Amino acid sequence: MTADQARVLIAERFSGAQVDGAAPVVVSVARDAWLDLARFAKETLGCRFFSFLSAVDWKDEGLEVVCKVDNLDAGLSLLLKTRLGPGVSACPSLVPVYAGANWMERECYDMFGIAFEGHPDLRRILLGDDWVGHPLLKSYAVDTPYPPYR
Amino acid sequence: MAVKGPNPPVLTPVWRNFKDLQEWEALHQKRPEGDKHSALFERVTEGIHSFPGGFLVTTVADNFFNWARKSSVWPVTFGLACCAIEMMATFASRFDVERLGMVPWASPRHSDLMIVSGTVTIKMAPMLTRIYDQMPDPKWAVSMGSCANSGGPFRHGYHVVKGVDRVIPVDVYVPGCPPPPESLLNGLLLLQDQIAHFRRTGERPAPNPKED
Amino acid sequence: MTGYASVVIYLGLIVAFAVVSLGVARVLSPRRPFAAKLESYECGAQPVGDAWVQFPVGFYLVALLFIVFDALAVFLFPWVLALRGLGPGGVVTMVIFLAILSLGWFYAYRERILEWQ
Amino acid sequence: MTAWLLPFLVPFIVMNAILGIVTYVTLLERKFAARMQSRIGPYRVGPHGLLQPIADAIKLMMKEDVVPTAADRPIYNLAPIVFVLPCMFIFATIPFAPGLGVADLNIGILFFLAVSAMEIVGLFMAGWGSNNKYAMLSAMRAVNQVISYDLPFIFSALTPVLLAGSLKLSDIAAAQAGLWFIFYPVIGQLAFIAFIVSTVASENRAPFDILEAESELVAGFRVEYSGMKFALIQLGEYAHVIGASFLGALLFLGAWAGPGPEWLGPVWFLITAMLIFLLVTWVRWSFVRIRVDQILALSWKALLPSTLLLLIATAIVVVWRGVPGV
Amino acid sequence: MTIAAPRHVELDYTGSERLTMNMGPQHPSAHGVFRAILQLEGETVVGVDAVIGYLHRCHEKLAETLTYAQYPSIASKTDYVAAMTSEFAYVRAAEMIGKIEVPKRAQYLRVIAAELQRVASHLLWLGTWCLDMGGALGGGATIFLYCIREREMILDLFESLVGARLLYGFYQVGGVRYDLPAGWVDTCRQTVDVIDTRIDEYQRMLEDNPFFQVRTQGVGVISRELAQEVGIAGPLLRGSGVAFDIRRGEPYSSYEDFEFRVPVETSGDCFGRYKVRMAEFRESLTIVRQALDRLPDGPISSRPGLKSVAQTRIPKGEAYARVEGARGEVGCYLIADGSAKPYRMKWRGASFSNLAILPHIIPGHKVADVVAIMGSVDPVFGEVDR
Repeated sequence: MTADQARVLIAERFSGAQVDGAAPVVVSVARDAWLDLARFAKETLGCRFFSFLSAVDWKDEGLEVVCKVDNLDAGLSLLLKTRLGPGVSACPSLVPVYAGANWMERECYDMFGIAFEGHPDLRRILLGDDWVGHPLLKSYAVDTPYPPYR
Repeated sequence: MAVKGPNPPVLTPVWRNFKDLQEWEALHQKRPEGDKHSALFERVTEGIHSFPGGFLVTTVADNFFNWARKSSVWPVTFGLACCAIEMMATFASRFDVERLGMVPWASPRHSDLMIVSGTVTIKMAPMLTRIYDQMPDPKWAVSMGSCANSGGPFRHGYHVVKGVDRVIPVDVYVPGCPPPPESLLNGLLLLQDQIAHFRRTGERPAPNPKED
Repeated sequence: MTGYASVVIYLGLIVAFAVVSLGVARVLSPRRPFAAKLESYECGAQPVGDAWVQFPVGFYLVALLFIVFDALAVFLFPWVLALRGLGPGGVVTMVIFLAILSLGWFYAYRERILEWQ
Repeated sequence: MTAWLLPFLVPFIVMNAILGIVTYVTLLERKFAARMQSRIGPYRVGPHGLLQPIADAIKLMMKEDVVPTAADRPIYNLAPIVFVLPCMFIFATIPFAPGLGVADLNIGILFFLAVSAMEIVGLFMAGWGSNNKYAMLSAMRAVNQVISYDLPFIFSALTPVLLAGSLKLSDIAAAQAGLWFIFYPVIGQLAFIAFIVSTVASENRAPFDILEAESELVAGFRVEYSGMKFALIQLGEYAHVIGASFLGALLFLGAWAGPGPEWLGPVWFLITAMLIFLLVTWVRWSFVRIRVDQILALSWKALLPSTLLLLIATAIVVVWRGVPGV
Repeated sequence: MTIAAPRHVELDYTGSERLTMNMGPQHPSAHGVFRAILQLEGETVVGVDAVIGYLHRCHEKLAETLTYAQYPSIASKTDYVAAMTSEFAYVRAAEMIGKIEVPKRAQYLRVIAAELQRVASHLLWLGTWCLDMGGALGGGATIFLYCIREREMILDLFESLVGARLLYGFYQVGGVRYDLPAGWVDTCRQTVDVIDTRIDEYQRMLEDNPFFQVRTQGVGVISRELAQEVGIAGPLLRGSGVAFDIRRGEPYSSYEDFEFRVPVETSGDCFGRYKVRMAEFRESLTIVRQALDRLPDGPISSRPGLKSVAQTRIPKGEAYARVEGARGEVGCYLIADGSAKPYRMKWRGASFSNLAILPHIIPGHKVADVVAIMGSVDPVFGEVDR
């Protein structure tokens, strides 16, 4: 499975996907196809290695969820992306496909406030349970005080 | 017969109940006087001291007790971050704090000293306070590294306590990021010096000047 | 019986030592308890639940086995003393006794009590 | 006039001597361990760190004594005393030289083994009374371990008794005047190994120190103890180890039998006991700890049957061959 | 006479009650500030809830406020045990976006630093792991102190190279910051030889020890599938039978020039991970030797004397750079918006993913095994919590 073959396969299967890049192959899909894309990557493309999942806050354009998976045997890397759209903070969870998405999605929820639908145990992971706000959003200042510790 | 119920929960102070930040910080900075002996012993020594020539007895006894205290300062093994690695190096063969009679213990109940080695975060601060509280008196704290002194390079982070002295009273500040073992050893020697002067001034000496 | 008198005195001295040292420590040491200090230590976190819980039965099976062999030890002491007088007969008797007891051991072995989960 | 004083004087001297030995044995162990680990060990408190144990003791005496709210107060407060009692009481029957000791009872070794096993009572009281989860788990492990290793300990200690034909400790020592029991062919060495293993285990020393496994249970049953109570528990533990070392030296290394004039006997005894202590310490600082179920399996599956077989073999040898050197 | 309300007690078939026990954050074997809430039935762990975040130092947010020249020295505080490799990931990501050339000598120096750092990190792992299993008051402490002794030798090398002992700031965008001081190469060769012999010593001390074997063999088995799905990396992944090493699979910084072996064990237990790491010691030392032999001359940076903010500007773009750290894949996902600071940085800490395996493998083991498994995972909490 080379990058070119993967590109062709993805383009066949997901009509709305934007595919570019070689290492890693960057695939952008709509939010609805997110879970399908992950399942396709795992089962058809053999990308069983789950590297990381995170998000990017594009200010007015809304949040983007980014996930990287690898096929270690073939040396194929996929960078999966989906735009949630402005004001949307819900996304399908990848936990049914990749067990490793569990903590990554919890972190993502913690930092960006993205509610992953279908996550078994979605709660804050790095910050305390009583924390207010989601720090990695661009609207959150880095030195936001937390009284009384400042 | 009475069945003992589950452990009574301890209410930790909630910052919202405080008037302002100064009051909250004062809560942790408070160092009660006379945390050395029992009240009875204090009275007896006061009595001896007031006799003519009694100061000889009390001074000698005081020096002896302070010598014992400073000669066996047992730190609690409590690593937070990067500085913990240097703290481990200080405990290890090359620097070997056991020469000074320091033995790291795992339980705070057996320890006299807490070396706060690393960044204190807001999630960690209550835990740290509790461990410090659970150490029996008399006890000391060394703030190791810039992060513990003031927040260091992470000072502007939203989740970082800007100096451990906002949560617990600190006796010695060791600057550096991270302080090399030599520096920490110097801090521990400074602490021993402070312990040796535990009584004569009547109160604990002020901590050494803080450098970020 | 004089031997036992000094043993009792020795016991008394140890108790006195322990009590006196605790008493001296009580005089010398400060006492400033407050709620957080008196909380049970649990690595800095607040304790969840109680420590006094029921333990698995596996713990007690070992105790049962111990009692069996401790009884054996009780018989061994006089046997050790009297062995020279008893001669080979004493050894044979004890071997038979041991063989019977070790049946219990084999049973425990087979039932995997000795695995101790 | 001194006749009535003697029963008081001797125990008093013995107790203080033991306290002194135990205090300095901690320093010995720290120095020894430091050398093994290419360190120096206590050095700055007094010349070569010689005043270190005194400083530690005084400091612990001046530490606050914390009684947790959750603890069962009477049991918690009583536990250190109950713990230290048997640990120091075991010295009652050990003769340090012919006729020098608290009491040379004719059931000496039985007394030693019985008192030694009582340590577990104080230990369990400490664990239960603290009402702390680590302490509780530790106490449960301790009970299991101590009762498991008590039997091999007894059986391996009985082997020299069988060779000597007496329970009286001074008789056992005297029986080795010709040949130390450790040099008795095959049996002596095997019994000694079994004795050392079960000593290490029943004194809860590493690698069998699962009950104070600080990487799992922080400090085990004494996690809540501070100040003088903690000092008493530490004292008891070391006293117990020293007591077992003295017993080992007496059973296998010929007690006071050594070259030189007779008054050197106690010195030889002390040296051989310290040798056993250092052996135990050497083991302690060299091995990783094994798991609780493996420890129990080692006792029940290997040590118990083998010590019993060894005892029977010794009995056969004694009956058929007689004992040399007696 | 007061009788407390009867407690609600859940009993299972063995008649044991569940004990909820905290392990950490201040725990001798927590390796930092980790808190595991264990559900125990007797000695057996039936449930584990890992609580992390006690060292969350806002790295990703801070990275958005610091320039490309400033951040590498902060990046070293993520994985503070292997600071060199974590700087490496960030620097490499910036270089990938800016398409910045790195001189050959700088690449070799990077390799030398990274491999020495791997050895130092593994030494600390071996020490702390044995400390966990052997106890601070037992044999573990001895081997811990031996390992720290050897680690100090490497730290001395770093100190003479950079001036710092633990956190370096050696890497910078376009190359490295300092060239080798005089005599460094010889000292390094001697150190490497000494460590090589000492590792043999440890291997004999541990592998010939039956206690060590029973504690590690068959404990904490991670299957090949689970390992990939959770995304654990580095020695853990190779210990589970997946022969993947970024240095081999996706060579960077001239790793293709060196000959080395990727050790793989199929057992997936603690002993397998131990074997992999012990082999990695040797491979790293081999790489250091090769790099010292073939060290080319030339400049050490394509952007020497990096001073002004303008020099740190990097064009718009995004990249994911990964390096093989001591704990596995250390990745840095960087989005640049053309200014002097990144728009977004995602740090893929190897320890974070490695630690996520714990809830999958711990239940069913004894309390003592939890400690052994934790140690064999070798997390660094700066990297977990970031």
